[in-house]
Amino acid sequence: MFYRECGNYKDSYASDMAIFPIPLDQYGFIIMMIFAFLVIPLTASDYWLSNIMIPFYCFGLSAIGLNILAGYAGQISIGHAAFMAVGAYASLILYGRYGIPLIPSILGGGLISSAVGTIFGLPSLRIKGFYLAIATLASQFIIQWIIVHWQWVSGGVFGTVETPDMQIFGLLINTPVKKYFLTLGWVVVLAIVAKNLVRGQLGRNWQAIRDVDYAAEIIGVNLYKDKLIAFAVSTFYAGISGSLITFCYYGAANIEEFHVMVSFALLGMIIIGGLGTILGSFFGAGFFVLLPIGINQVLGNFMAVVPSEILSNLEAIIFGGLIVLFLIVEPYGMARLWHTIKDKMRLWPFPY
Amino acid sequence: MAFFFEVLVTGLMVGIMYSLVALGFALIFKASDVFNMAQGDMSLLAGLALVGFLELNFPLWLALLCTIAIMTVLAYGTVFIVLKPLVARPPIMLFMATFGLAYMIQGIGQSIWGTQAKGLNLGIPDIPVTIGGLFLSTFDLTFGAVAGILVVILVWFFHKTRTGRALRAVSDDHEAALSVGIPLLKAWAVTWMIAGIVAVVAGIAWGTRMGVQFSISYIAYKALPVLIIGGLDSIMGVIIAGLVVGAGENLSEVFIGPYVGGGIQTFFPYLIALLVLYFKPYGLFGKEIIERV
Amino acid sequence: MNDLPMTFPKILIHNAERFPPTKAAIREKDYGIWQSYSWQDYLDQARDFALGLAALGFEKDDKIAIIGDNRPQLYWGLAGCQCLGGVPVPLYQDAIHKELHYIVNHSECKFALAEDQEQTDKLMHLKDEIPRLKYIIYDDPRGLQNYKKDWLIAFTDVQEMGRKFDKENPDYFMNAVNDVKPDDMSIIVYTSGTTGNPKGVMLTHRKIAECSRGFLQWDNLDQIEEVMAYLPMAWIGDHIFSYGQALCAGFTVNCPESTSTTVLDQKEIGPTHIFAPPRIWENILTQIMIKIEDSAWIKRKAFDYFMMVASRVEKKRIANESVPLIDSILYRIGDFIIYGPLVDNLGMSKIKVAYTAGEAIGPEIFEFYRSLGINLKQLYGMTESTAYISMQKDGDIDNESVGPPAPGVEIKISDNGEVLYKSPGNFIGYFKNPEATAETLEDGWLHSGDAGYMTERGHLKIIDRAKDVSKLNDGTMFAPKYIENKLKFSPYIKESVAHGKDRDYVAVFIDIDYGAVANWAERRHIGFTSYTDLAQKPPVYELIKDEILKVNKSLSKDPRLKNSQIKRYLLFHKELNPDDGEITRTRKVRRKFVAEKYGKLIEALYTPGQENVDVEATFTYEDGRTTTMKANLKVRGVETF
Amino acid sequence: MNEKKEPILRAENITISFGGLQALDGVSLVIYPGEILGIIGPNGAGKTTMLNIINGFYKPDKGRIIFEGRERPKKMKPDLIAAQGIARTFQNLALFSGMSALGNIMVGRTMLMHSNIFSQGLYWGFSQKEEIEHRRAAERIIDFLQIENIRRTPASMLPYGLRKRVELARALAAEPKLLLLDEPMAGMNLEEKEDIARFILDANEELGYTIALIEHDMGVVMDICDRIVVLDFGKKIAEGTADEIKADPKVIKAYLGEAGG
Repeated sequence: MFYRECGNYKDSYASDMAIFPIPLDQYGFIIMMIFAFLVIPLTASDYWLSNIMIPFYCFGLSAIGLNILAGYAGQISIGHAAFMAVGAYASLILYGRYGIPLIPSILGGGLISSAVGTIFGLPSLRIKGFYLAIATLASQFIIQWIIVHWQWVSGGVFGTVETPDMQIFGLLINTPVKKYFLTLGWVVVLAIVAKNLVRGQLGRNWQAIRDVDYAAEIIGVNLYKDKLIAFAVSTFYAGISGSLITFCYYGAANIEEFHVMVSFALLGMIIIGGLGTILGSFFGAGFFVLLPIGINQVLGNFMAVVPSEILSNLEAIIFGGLIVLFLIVEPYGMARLWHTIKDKMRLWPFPY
Repeated sequence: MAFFFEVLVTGLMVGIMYSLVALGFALIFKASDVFNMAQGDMSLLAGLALVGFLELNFPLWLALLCTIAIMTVLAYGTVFIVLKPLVARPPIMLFMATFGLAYMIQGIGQSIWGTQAKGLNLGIPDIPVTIGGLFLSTFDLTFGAVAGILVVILVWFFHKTRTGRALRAVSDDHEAALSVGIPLLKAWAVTWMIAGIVAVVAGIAWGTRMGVQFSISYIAYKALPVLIIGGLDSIMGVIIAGLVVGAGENLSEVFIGPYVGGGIQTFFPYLIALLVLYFKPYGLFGKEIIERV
Repeated sequence: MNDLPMTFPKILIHNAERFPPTKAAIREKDYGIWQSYSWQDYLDQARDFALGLAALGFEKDDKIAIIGDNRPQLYWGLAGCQCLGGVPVPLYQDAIHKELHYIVNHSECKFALAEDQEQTDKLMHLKDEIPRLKYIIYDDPRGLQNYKKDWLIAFTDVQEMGRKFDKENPDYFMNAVNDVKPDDMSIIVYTSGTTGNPKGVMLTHRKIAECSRGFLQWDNLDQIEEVMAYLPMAWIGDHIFSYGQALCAGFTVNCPESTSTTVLDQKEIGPTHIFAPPRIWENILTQIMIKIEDSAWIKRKAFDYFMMVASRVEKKRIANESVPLIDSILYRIGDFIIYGPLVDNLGMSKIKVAYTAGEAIGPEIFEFYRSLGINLKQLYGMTESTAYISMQKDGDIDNESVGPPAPGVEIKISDNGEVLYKSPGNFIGYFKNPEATAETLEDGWLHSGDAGYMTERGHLKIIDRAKDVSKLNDGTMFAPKYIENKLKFSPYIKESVAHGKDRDYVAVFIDIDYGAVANWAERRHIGFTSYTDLAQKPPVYELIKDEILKVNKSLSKDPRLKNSQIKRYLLFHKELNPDDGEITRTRKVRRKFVAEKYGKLIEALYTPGQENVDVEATFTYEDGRTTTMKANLKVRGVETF
Repeated sequence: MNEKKEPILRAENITISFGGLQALDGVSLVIYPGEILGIIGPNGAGKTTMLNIINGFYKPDKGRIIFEGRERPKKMKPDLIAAQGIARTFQNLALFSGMSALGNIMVGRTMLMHSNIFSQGLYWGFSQKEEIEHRRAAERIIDFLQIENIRRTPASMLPYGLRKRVELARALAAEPKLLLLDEPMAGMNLEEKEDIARFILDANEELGYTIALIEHDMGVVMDICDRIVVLDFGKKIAEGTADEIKADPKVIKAYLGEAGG
């Protein structure tokens, strides 16, 4: 209904292949950016910034990573939280122990996570499907064990490392707004990079591997290389996300925050949000972060304080129920719903 | 040397219980190509339900019966509500659906029976006995025996009874099974029910040992490496792998653990699994799939 | 105005000089994107082709047949040939062998330019029969690589020869261009004619340039316009619009990727100026109705409601009355919810001015588009007048007339009611047909063959073809076209033929719109095997009957036409087809031919009590083969008001 | 005339068995540059297996493949074989269903694209230039196979006949030296078959592709193939032009035998 596409013609491949070929989508993106960079930091409370927006962005980033691996390349991973942990601990060590500046430290966290992820991606060269899924679960337990038991990493106490004060060029990152911007900056850049990757040759190769791996190989896709790159990119995103969430949200690296249940939750996010879409990763993360708040709001009308037990159980039921519901009704998640609505709007008032 | 054997036998006893859980996975996978991530949560639910009924002062047999009834309802509900609409979809979707199911079972179970850890005491004494010069726990022995018996019964059921053979027919070839008149979904439901009963036994075994609590669902993660070592679709393979893993894990924890800081049994089975997969991508006893184009 | 160039080669050179290379002269959707060519490209392409033709021995006044879909190469070819003082003869791309043979032979073409293998094949058949035809040039080489003939040359090869020729004769091109005079013949457009063989209308550079400029001034159009070229190049409308106006104004012509993607392509371009015969507007309307029919209940209701509002508002607007506040608010809402997105989806939201021309349009159809906010206007013109006679002016529109005479045009009505005119675009004559010329052109007055009169507002109103207007036995005026156009507003009716001359009442043949009716039938689970089968289903008869009732109701409101309501009808067993000679390529009904061919059916319509009639029909396939089929048609009555 | 040329591919004494089933038994064949070779035979004769060996999906138990005069190493990976210039289509469609027709065709060009991951992530400079250049090439193929109106349609939504065509487009996009087609016309109606046959001939004559194809429709095979190889029960029983094949008693027997039972 809102779309007016008449006169939007492309006379070069560059404009035809742009991220947002439809003008209204371009405006939508610009408005979203204004919202994220101006409106939210100016209007949102500290609680919203630190407890909702920052984890939302971080989980979104992590979900993008998992989506690249599972949604695009078709390699299910159930150990993704462990790579967040690798990123978190690695960047903390780089920043806190070796005094490397913050941004390179975060980047380093991502790269180290990526290196570890590539190693754990090696089994994908031989095995696929459920066998691979279970093999990735191994990464979760092995990494968890290493972090807890290797004193050099964890500092020894229950796998917990406090974050030192954050500084960029002498600027102290100590307020929620500053942390918000630090997170947002990474997320926007990496989301665009991810979008570029998935619409380029690599992204097409991943989807080819996901859809029919033998045909991909026979048409010349190097399965080994591209699968490993998928693992590398995916765990890079997890690493950056783990590092950001530790610096800006948790305030300390704690192995319990990167439990196998988090891996599961990430998988749930990309199913609900939409497999094989970048946008869907944010939908899923947003849903996951907002769900407890939503339940709180609803139940808050009936009782003064919602017991955390009820909250977490209800959360689990709704989260699980929605995964099942989406798989049955709309296997490609909220992002597909969004696209369906968008297409309807574009064709309005016609049905096709 | 005796110590070694003690460790080995204890490991084997635990291993049987791993086999039991893994068997739940394997049964469902064989019948419906679904890899059931909710298997651990089914054990949790079973444990919670049993304790709940016992707390209501039900006699043990009634509590057991009620628990099994709940697992049956769960099995039918899962198959006819969740899986039925997904029948023709790629297996990965069914896999993910069970993962949503896991969340739901967990949430519902804990909503009804609470999240606190509860003791489950069936009156089986946990006292060390000496058999042939080895110190062993009666508790382990009891459950080792129960699990062993259940495994034998299941193998017998699937190979010797008509229903069992029918179920196997479904798993071997869906279309052929349909053509001889075996309703696919009904067969699945029966399989899920059997997996549910296996979950009850596993729930009791683990619940008695470490209390009925959330972490019971984690025993599924113990069973997973067992499953891939054995091969997803081989019942015998899973049993053998369970024993191997149980023994290997216990031995390594006792003999290697101290040198590396302990706690290696959390991931040791996975290391074995990765190693096995590297050489045998379909597990030790799994069917290799020849790709045709 | 006088110092503007008056020959198309000069206009083209002028454009190449005055427009920057960034300005697109012609675009074609090819390889997935719009490939643009500047005016300099246009000139270079035309020039290379022209010189290539020269190298092949093309001389001034030589004719070249041009056949194919609208493609830049064909327009370049047309311009190139004019640069040498040659005369292009555009042909309908769906013409069958017999028609092609007649025109190519009659126009004395030495050269032919074909779009692709399909058209080349047709021309190659002619080559053997018409020795005068020397060379066939093709644009798209696809599938032609095995046709090794020295008289069959690729467009690009001709251009290559041209570039070589240019090096050897550097002055040749400009000399040739300077040699072309404004009053030289610039094109021969064959009119299909509702009777007899096609006639070649000869037009000059000056006439086309002047008329094109007249159109542009009338609507203040200039270089920024975007138009879609998808109508047959052989139609004068396309020649004026995609060539004459485009060159004179310097605006951009867009060629669609293929016939099947025209609608999408139009949406992408968003043309500002459209020129189309009623047939196109009818088709679009049918498509809209089908799609709305298929859409959700709520959307259907919203559409119906807001179209009602729009029609109410449009009636006020046409009458130059003020719109009540509530309606104007409702119209705004409707514009946001329905009209805006709908027009946008049709690719018409950028339209400044749209014309319907070539034939009378049903007033309801006309009003429909206007009520959506599209500035659709009627234009009355003929090939013989370079399409330039009269057209509606912004702010002075009504449903029934075709507007005041265009600047420089004189109109008078002859004693027997025929419209006569003098237009700057009046043709020089029919090619090699002085008798017909003499019949049509008397003392500078051109006989339009249409019956009409001037309204009080000074607008020309066309009733029908003069020879078609007649009377029923009771003396009521009977204008078949008028009734047929009313019927065609229905999405289910594609074509109709009304009978009534010297009869007691009006009866009609109806051609159902296969797509729309099939869709309707499927929705109601009515099975059918073919067009014929579908047309003869009783529910379809009922469906059409309801549509006829609407027409009767509307006729009953006009006292002069009250008695010409439709009493009996039958649904035709096949689509009227130009290949079978029942309608022209511009889709005008050939009444005489139909009356002769289907006399038996007409008798059945006028035989009281006869409910069935057998028919035997011949189909002509594209390749000229024919087949015969038999059918039993139902004849049914309709109530009148 | 072909006999004088050096073959582009020479398969010598190919033998392979699956779990005791002898799929191919000492089959040798050659493919000459510029020709269309038809491989025919009753069901289960080993035709698809032969293609699978030629493009490296299966490794033969015995025998060797010589492509462009070089013997292929035993364990060469299929993607490297593709990189040498062998592309194919599949009997049971293997389109990437999650992608558009255009996306599928672009995957076909993967071997010809070289920008690295960093450049792709930024979508800048070389990577963008490369994308555009290959899009242009893909569009030529789209134009060639006349699938303009479906370029943005997801492969999973396409009707069967068009899927086959997109698969052909994907194979052509790789600009292979040797194109293997596994029943390109299976399951099509007459009109669609004629279209595809036309495209295959055009690809051969206009674009100069060397083609080996498996097809059941004898009429088509006889019409468009320069040479024909007949397989039966994993053995080559005949080889030659259409006329020679038609007259070969062994071929007649194999086909009649099949028809008879």
